[in-house]
Amino acid sequence: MGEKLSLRRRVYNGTMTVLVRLGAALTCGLLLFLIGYIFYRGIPGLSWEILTTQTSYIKNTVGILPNILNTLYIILVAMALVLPIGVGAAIYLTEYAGSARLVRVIEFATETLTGIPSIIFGLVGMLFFVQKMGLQAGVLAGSLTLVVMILPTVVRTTQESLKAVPQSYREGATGLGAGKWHMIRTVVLPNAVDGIVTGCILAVGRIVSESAALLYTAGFGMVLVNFIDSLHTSAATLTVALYVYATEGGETALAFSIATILMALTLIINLAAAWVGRRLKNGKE
Amino acid sequence: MDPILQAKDLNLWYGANQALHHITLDIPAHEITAFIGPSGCGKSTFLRTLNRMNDLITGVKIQGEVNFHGENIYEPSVDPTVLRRRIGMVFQKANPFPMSIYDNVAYGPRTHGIRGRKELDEIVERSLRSAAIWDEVKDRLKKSALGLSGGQQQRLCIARALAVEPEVLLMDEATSALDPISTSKIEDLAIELKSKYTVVMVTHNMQQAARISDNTAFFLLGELVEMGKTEKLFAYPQDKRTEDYITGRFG
Amino acid sequence: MDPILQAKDLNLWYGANQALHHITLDIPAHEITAFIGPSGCGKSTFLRTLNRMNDLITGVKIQGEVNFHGENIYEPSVDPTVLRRRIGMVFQKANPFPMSIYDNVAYGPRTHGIRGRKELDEIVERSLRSAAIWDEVKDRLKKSALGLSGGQQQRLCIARALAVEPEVLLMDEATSALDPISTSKIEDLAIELKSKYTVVMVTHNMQQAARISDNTAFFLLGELVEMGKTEKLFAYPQDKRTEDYITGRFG
Amino acid sequence: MTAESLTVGGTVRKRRGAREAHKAVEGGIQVAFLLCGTLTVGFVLLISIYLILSGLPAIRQIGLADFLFGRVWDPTNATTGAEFGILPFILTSIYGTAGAVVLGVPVGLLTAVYLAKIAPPKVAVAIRTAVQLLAGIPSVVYGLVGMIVLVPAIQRTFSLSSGACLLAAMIVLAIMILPSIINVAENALRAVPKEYEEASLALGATKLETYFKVTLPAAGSGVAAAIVLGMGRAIGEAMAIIMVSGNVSNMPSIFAPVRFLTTGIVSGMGYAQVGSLYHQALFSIGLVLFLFIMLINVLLNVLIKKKGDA
Amino acid sequence: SKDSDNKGGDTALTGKVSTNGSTSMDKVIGALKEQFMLDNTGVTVTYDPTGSGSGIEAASNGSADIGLSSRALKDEEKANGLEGTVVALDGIAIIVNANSTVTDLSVEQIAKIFTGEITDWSEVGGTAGTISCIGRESGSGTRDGFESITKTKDACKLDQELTSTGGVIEAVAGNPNAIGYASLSAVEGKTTVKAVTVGGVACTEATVLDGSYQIQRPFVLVTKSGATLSPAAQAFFDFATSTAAADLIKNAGAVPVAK
Ligand SMILES: Nc1ncnc2c1ncn2[C@@H]1O[C@H](COP(=O)(O)OP(=O)(O)OP(=O)(O)O)[C@@H](O)[C@H]1O
Ligand SMILES: Nc1ncnc2c1ncn2[C@@H]1O[C@H](COP(=O)(O)OP(=O)(O)OP(=O)(O)O)[C@@H](O)[C@H]1O
Ligand SMILES: [Mg+2]
Ligand SMILES: [Mg+2]
Ligand SMILES: O=P([O-])([O-])[O-]
Repeated sequence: MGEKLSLRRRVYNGTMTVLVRLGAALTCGLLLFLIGYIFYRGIPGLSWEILTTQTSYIKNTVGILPNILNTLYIILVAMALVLPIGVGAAIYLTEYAGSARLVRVIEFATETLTGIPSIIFGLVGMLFFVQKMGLQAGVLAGSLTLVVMILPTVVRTTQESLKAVPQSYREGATGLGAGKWHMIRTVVLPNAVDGIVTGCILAVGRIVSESAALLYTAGFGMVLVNFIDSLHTSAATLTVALYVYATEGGETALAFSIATILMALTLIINLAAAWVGRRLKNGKE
Repeated sequence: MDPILQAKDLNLWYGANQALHHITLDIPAHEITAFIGPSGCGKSTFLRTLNRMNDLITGVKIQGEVNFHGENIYEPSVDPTVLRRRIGMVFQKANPFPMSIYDNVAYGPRTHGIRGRKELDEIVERSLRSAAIWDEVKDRLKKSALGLSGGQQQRLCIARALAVEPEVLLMDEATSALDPISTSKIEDLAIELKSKYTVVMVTHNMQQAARISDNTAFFLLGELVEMGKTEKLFAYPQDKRTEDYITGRFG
Repeated sequence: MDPILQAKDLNLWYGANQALHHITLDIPAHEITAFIGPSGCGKSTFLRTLNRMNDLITGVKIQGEVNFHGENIYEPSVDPTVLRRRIGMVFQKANPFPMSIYDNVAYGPRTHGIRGRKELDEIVERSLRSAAIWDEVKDRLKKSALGLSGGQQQRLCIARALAVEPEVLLMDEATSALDPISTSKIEDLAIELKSKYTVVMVTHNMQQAARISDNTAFFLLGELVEMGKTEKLFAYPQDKRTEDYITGRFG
Repeated sequence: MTAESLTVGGTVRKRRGAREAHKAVEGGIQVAFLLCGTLTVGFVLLISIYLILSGLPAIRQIGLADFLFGRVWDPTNATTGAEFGILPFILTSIYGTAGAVVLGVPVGLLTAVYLAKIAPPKVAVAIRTAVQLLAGIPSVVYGLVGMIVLVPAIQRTFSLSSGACLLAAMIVLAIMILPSIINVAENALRAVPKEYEEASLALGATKLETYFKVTLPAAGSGVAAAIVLGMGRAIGEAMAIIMVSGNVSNMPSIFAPVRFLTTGIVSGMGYAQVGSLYHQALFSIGLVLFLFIMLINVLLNVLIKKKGDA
Repeated sequence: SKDSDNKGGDTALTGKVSTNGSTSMDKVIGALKEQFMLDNTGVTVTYDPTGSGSGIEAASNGSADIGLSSRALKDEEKANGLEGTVVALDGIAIIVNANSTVTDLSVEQIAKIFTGEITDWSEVGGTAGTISCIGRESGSGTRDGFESITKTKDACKLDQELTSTGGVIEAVAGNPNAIGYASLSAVEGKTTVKAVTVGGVACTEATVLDGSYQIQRPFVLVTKSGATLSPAAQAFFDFATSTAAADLIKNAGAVPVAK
């Protein structure tokens, strides 16, 4: 019984063990490198100055306040639009839809939207919102484009959390004579709110990281404008600004500073989504 | 006295499967009627036809009539929310909403448009008292209902049902998940309630049916085998199958 | 003859729960030994200690010895993969891999380094013949094993186990999911196999134990109550509990 | 008791109006939600129709064969005449995606095996969080790091005149598709019945032999779905690779600067005159890209369905 | 004149002026609009650096008030009702990596390098190494200017084809073997790349203005002929073409032409 595995098998096992660990290590290493490198290059360039001013050609200074605000504006407008639509669609699918075929069609459409690359959304957004509807490239056209793009995220997460609401709550409310909408409003939605919030956080993450869909719908504008004007004024978000500064302006240091901000946002968004997700799980137990 | 509820030749299908066959039966007002029968025989299904809770399940087809005060509740003109307000329901598994005890009881009245703080307070107290749980919860009305024990939760659900002042209370194995003490509290409660309400209950527990009900209906495979005064049905079952069942020979 | 497998004062814990208590037992070579006992008594657990399949479950703690040819298999120097090659196993639920019938049987030999096409062909045919399934599958060796019936799948699993030429075959309720015809095929097979192999089987079916085993061990609550020649154990159980069990008084 | 009583709220007659208003509200709300639901369908139709309508004219003018199989993209050449062949883009997208798959899939699968089978639970959670983070990083950030770190590194390593080439894009894409591959593959691996592994182990196979010879093949369609998903990501990516791929419409080769379907659109869009054939042709490229994605979606659906059947 | 009124801020202008086009004009327009907005706080001037081609188009279809082109309008564009007003002249600097030993190239050498006839730096006096040519996307005004003057139209063999002026500078900065062309205004002050002299003439504002530096082109404001601009846009246009803008333009590295 002291017998050992053949050399060949020991080599195989050894190699595979090494490979598997190497693969995992590579994945982690990549991430650590990315975070480390970006922070290393980006943090020195971050200053209050940069965060609170706009780029000036006369004074020869750089600043990304307009881009921070544009990002916020787009998040605001897009979420304000996508939230009711997405939640509404999810409610329809889980609570109302009578026809299985319609549900399938809608779910298929949602899936299809998920797979479409953002450059296509950018193209169609430009054709439809900017050219056809005559909106100037700006926060509004950009947000509308993003609404189409992130709708599936909101629909899917909402749908999942609606499904997780115990049927007995619905029965309880119905048994007391509550109408359907009343029941949804008073017992279903309040219990699905964590999932809806998770969906929103994920959607915000996609908005923050989006660039291709915004180039020709929200534009490249780097000027500080107020919210109302920004709706129809070319407005570059942080990601677009990063692209512009990195490739067009040659402002590598600034690009890394923006990247640092974006990485930090991504980190926060992921943690927030995970935290809400955990609460969701605990709450439902 | 006229029966308050009356099923007439009621058939029900889940998709292609017929779950109820030609049920005809009267439920007298201000009495307790118990439905018994082996698992899967259609007791719950029939109970839920009485306040149209089956509407919620897709693929259900119903034929025949259920008359409430002589009026067919399956008429298109009937608003099921109004119906369900008048025929309340308590479920097998206590299902309080994840809100405060107060809000649970106030949910129904609020749904039906009562907003006044004082009026609501009164209703909540009265309902909780009727459900014999007031003393246990009066100091924690604002606490989550999910913190109550199983038996308390079930009585809370009864209170919640009573708060909309129904005429009939349907109870689907309302005690089967409970310990004996909670069970006997709810049984006592049912007996008390019948002075004001009509109670229809599904039970797996024949002793329970025998103890507290006035009438008993025995179901088998989706059919009503026999219905009658409880003492009579248990003492002199008319049908061989009823006898087999109540003497424990099957089910 | 020396026992091929020997457990000595074996204790096993799942976490804090002790599932086996002081099991001491010999398994003679070239015979069929059956383990019987009510559900949860530890038959499977014990069977899996014999080829260290329990290693795979986290939180398992083992004390005592299991000797295979007189050598303790729990010595650190023993390589469990080598051990498992020599002590094969067949599971309650037939679990052919989702590959072709041929590849299923060839899997073991290939794993152990046999690559030659001709050699593999021979092993596959021989194993399938030994498992009495060759005729049924010889024309569809390249087809997926998942297309076989339950009984065929189980015999394929036996063939797969035989392909690595084990000395002992452990079978955990290998027929409990099968129809009577498949069961009797596998019973016949077990009897045939014992000329070359030692068979240890867990069964819920006392008739089966009585029909085909040479020795029977009766387990209760993680203890070995009694072990002996099968005819003797069934005819004259030494222990009251064994008698109760085989006469159907509990379990 | 009259029929009216049940329909309008019994004794409380004054609520009759409220009841009817309430019913109208219920109906209205249902319609509103239905609209929200069908909006997604509307969006898909909108995208398809717009792409087809705006993509077809140029194809018709250029000629389908010349457009798809033309080897030269030179939309503003006034000397010898403009040429609109997108074969270089199509091949680049295919090669780039294939390269990303070749580089990314092994790493992704190995990581998935580690996560699903080997990693201690705490380590697995940490890595999974890392993978999620990787998925959330904006693509321009990948592009930036690629441009500043990877491109010069490739140039030095292979002593090229320029490091911005197909290889750089492949590497960036490979990293970008890792998260989706890892996620889907890990789930597929976890879904493989334990019985398969037990059987293999009982035959004397080691754990690693079992994972690679039984578990991974058994998770086949799920793993395939992971790969196809990664392909979809890779073929649709634009902003990360425009920064590292050199952006010249060459026929693809590993060290050549190249242009993808996606980056072809992005770089042309700023320079093409609206209404010109050049501009219209960009939408035709969009249409081709869309068709590729649809093909991949169909493939994905088939795979997922297969997984459901198994 | 009108622009001095604006500077005084007597006429409270409000509204939005959108400009769109040439990426080479980034610095010039950036400075002009910033100053203009300081003077007229009610006006927002936006600039989308998309490239000359789309700038011209944006002016013609009205999606921008003023189009920006870094090349002169073609005759057919003029025939289509567009009007070009030169705001500045710009040298197209021929740039190499800061570490390159090459300091001077003739126009012919540049042409041969970009068309692939010369492929190694040693052929033009540098240290050996394969030359990497970095150019601009077709449609770029800079590319148009460069190719017309060096007579390499549609004949360039490029290693990278970038969508912006800054992109070219970055790419050349990051690659010791690279050569590229970019707006003088954008190259000035950069240490990572250096501009070679062309036929012995350095690329400076003076040599561009007197014409001795051959590779140059105009910066053009494109408007629709006949159409009236909004008051704000007109004011900006007037400001940009006035002498008051000259210093700004000079500081931005281009050569003002207003007299
Ligand atoms: N939602 C449903 N869809 C399809 N069939 C159903 C559904 N609910 C119940 N059934 C079927 O209808 C029959 C009657 O079920 P029902 O729940 O009414 O039985 P029951 O008498 O209440 O049983 P138990 O005592 O177990 O609660 C059963 O055969 C059941 O499988
Ligand atoms: N993986 C495990 N973790 C913890 N406890 C376990 C595990 N497997 C089995 N047990 C416990 O160990 C005891 C013995 O289980 P075992 O499966 O050996 O019984 P058995 O005799 O084979 O029963 P059956 O006839 O139902 O298969 C049971 O109490 C069981 O709950
Ligand atoms: Mg029931
Ligand atoms: Mg067992
Ligand atoms: O100025 P351009 O961006 O058109 O070269």
